[in-house]
Amino acid sequence: MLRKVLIANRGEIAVRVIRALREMNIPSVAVFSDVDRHALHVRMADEAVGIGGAASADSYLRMDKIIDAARKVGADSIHPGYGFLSENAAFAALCEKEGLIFIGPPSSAIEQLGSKTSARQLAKRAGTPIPPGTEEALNNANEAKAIAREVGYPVILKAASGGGGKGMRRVEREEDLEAAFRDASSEAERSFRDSAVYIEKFIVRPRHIEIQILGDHHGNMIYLGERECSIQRRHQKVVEEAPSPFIVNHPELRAKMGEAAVAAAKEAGYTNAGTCEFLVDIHGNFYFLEMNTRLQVEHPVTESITSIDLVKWQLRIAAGEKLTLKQEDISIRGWSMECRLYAEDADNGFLPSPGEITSLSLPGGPGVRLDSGVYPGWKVPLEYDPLLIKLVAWAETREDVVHRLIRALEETHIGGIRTNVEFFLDLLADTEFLAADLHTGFLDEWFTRRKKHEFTPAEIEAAKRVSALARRPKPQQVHVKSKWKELPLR
Amino acid sequence: MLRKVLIANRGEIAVRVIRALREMNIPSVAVFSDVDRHALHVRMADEAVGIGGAASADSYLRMDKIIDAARKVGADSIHPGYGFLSENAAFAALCEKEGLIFIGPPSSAIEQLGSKTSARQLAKRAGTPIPPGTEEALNNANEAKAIAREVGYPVILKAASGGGGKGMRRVEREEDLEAAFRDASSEAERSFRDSAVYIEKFIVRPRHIEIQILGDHHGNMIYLGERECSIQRRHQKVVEEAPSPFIVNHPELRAKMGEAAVAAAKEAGYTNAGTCEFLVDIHGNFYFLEMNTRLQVEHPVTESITSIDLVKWQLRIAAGEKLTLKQEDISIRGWSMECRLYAEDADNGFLPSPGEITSLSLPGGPGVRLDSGVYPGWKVPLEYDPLLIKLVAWAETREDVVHRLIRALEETHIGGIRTNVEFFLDLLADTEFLAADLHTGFLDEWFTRRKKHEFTPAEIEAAKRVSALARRPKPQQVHVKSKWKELPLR
Amino acid sequence: MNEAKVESMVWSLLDGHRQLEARVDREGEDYVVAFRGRKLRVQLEDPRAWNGSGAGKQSSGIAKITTPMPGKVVRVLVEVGAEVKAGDGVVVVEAMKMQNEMKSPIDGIVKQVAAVEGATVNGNQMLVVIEAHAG
Amino acid sequence: MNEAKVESMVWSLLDGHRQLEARVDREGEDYVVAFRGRKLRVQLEDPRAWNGSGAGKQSSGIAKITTPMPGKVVRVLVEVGAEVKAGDGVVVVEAMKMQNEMKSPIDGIVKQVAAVEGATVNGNQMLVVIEAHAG
Repeated sequence: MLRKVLIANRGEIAVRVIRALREMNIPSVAVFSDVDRHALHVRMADEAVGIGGAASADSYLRMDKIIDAARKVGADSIHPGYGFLSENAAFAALCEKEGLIFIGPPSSAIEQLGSKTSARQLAKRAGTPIPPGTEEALNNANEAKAIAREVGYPVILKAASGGGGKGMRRVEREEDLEAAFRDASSEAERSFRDSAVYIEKFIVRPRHIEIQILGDHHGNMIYLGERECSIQRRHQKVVEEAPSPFIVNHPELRAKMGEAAVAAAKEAGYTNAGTCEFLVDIHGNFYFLEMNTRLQVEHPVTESITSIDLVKWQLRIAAGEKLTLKQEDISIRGWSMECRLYAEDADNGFLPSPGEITSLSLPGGPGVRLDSGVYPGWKVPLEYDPLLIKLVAWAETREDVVHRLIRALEETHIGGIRTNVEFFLDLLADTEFLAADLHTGFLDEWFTRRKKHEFTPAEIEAAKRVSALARRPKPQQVHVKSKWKELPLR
Repeated sequence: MLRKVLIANRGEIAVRVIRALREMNIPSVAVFSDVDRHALHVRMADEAVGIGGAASADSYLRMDKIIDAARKVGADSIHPGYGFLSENAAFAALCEKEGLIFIGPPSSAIEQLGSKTSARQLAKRAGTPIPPGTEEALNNANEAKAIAREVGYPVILKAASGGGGKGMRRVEREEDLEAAFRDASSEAERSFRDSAVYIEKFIVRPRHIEIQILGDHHGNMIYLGERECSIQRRHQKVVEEAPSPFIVNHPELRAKMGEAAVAAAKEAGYTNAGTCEFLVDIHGNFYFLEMNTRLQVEHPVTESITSIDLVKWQLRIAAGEKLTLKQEDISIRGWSMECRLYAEDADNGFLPSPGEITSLSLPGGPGVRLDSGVYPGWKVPLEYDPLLIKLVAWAETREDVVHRLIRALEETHIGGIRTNVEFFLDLLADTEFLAADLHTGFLDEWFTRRKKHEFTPAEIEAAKRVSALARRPKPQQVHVKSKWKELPLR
Repeated sequence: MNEAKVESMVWSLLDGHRQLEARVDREGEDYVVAFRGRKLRVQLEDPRAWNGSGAGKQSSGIAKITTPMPGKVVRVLVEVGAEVKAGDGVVVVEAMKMQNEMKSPIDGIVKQVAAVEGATVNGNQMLVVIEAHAG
Repeated sequence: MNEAKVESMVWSLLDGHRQLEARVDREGEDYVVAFRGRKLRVQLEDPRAWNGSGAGKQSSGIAKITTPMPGKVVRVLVEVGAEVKAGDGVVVVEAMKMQNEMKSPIDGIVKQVAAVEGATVNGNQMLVVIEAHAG
């Protein structure tokens, strides 16, 4: 087994990994930036090493400092979490060179899958369906035009090194293509220092469905069902669920997509946990989108329905153990859904809302899992991703899990900062959401029909009453020295 | 469905039922005694009714006040939880008479199963194995002697109306029988106002294994696997798990015991959720112990491994719905274990430790379920059962679930009162416990070999350091009115 | 209404038998009261004129551009005396990996620039003052 | 040792790279420090003689019988002047459905009875004082 694991991350995912390590009796090492000395992941770790300034570039992205910290404490392995250095092939390669176990795929697999164009080529070789378009970066707008005519409009331009929705432009008509190409290239250059852009057919009202895979160093690889993550804003997932309501109605797709994901991963020489993202159109055609070469934020929904602990398997695989699970061992039970609770003002363009969590009360009871990175009194720093807590529910059916999430959200209180709790309460009550008629543009449409919550007169009355009570000054607590009592008070 | 449900209980079980109701959109009504106005179950309910003084006899045991409260708020049904009136046949009968739905079995079933001797007779009729002994109360010690000679020593004397270990005496030799009979009778008289005592063969080193059943009003009844509750102190369960390690090694017993439990329940005309308790000897012989005609404290471990929500089924069945689950739908996945966190001083004879919970920090992450009845600042009253929180874990294997529980207990902090958290940490680390060599006398033996936890020198140093930091007085916060400033201070 | 203070800033209210749990947080001059995850803002004091985000919505007079969130000023796009149109960006603030461009709500002249590039700002901190063209 | 106060009465300590989270609670004159669920008692003041539960363990001199927990006095079994043997019950206190009989730790004479039947008592409250027989 691994001797000691350094977690090159922060927040809820660092806490998640530390919990797995503690359950496996493996010492855990946290790293922290200057503003994270008080962070929950530090409090829970066996050891902790400061690695620099608040800005990610000065700490969590500093490969040298992280490798150095691992050396100092005698860690033999590094878990990268998600984000930060997790999909950085150079970091994985550096670990390999330094004789440290990188808990993830080999750097060569990250390298091949990191560029969207090389990933497209790889998927094509593996026989995994890809959207019609180029595998290579475009040289100019005219090349784009030729391909767009071939595959038909609408098309989408994407940054080859992109992610997170940056450097992407949807184009409906040929006359808009040239400007869109220019915009996408320059945004790609700014965001990723790589102006390369490629073109694909745009899939209309697609679902985002992804396949979780696990592979060991002995040639074994399995898929663990799918997750649907069609509820997105600005190409960021907000609600994830497993299974996918679409796949439940098209059960033959699960094995097809699972096998396609495994084929692509094998082609890349993949090991450890990974996720193959697909777009699925209304006819059930699916297209390779990209491979995420790390643990996903939304991995708990897969854990909930398969009863398999993905993080523990990451650790075992990294230690060289065999994947004893066979494909036929994987079965799905019930339904799971995750809400990402963010420090953001959901009523005001989802602006980040860092600051002190002045009060915190979290839900419990059956079917509720909380992966939290915060505690009452924690000052959410403004330097990092605003994810506070993942609220994950499990229940027998999709309807039950939605009701359970609503109940759990109603039990949740996060004071002092703004969060998206109410946004979720509204969304989960939406009849179309309940009908599971999902696609990646769902949220944009929903915002236009969103109903405003109405408080009851009793609630409004009560709010005034308790505000008055809260305002009432406490009985003056003046600690007066005894000799003061003798002073003549007018 | 039910229109509005009153929960005739308090603490974690009232919270558990309220959560199920909220997930089913059924209004919930809490009742509370004078010391429970601030209790968590009141805070979570839609409606709440005060029912009298702190002593249970003045509130939670007052049938008239509870029926009256249900009338006042227009509830159509009453969930009794466990304890209090839950196994009171007269209360169930009163509900029936008043046209209120008692969420539990019919009063006639409670009546028949309430007396241990009539339950024995009933089990015998149903063909459910019972320990050799009497079905009838003994008239005198001589009758006891005759039967003891027949079944062989050791024997056990039990109060016919008993429970919770009171009115029970184990007897090894004939010369001790007469005194034991006298003691058991008088204790039974004091505790249950019924001196009737019966005799059974004492099963040596038995396991306590119980079967969960569910039956509807349409003749359908199923069993939902077993729970092992052999870890007991003073005949009170402390740790419960499902499945039973013994049954896992003797898988043919699950169906045998399940069918025996269903047979006994059907004989009693049973409906709703119930539990048939068995003693199982080392050879796999099992003997009917008693039927608990209510939800058990430890029901979550069954929910965790079967993925079935027992409380929701209680509500559906009470509303007259059909049990759509068939016996073949019930399957078991993984392992679940529960620790009952009590307000008690585990190092000092498990004396109750009521008082204010000055700080509270609870565990989270994968596989952890918390059924809590408390919150930070709650003053645990001295009038009721000291159960604070049920910590329930689920994992793939028994070994994994024990490690998960240890991790979760280490994350648990309950300040201001004494609890049994450390007792569990010690017990779960015991090698014989891990080996699952369990029997009802396990804890008594374990106490004699229990190892004292040793703090590290670094911890002792750190404890002194933070105590000194905690002691350091805060800067004096004197709020002085402005005019005082003008007073001449010497 | 029967009020029981159950925790610091948390009340259980009984209106007849109806039970409401209310959690209160202060936010500036206001109180924010939460019922089962839903938050309601209560203003006990009179809102001060020309303060807070509401002020930015004026279409004439003076507009004070304030930060809607804490963050770091990454760019100041205007100088005192500059002319701006409604919708023009004036300052870019970054927090939690997101850049937000603050826009002028009115046509006018920049009267004051309090924002400094690289500085950390709190929520509701004044960044730029713009005076509308007369008439 | 690097100390970071992370919450009220909670510290994260770094001793080199070793991290310890310590949670402190006051209990009477003592501090109780918890590390991962395990509690350690720290006495900063000198323990006062004849006070607290330790006092009851004396086998000579004076024994003050105190309550180990809050509860209700259900029975007082002795009167002033009564003679008791070590192990004799003196008061029965009930809490949370459990009755606990407080026993005399010494042979002696009852000097004082502070317990009153039906009264509610706090933890560590003095119930009965017993003076050992001379010799």
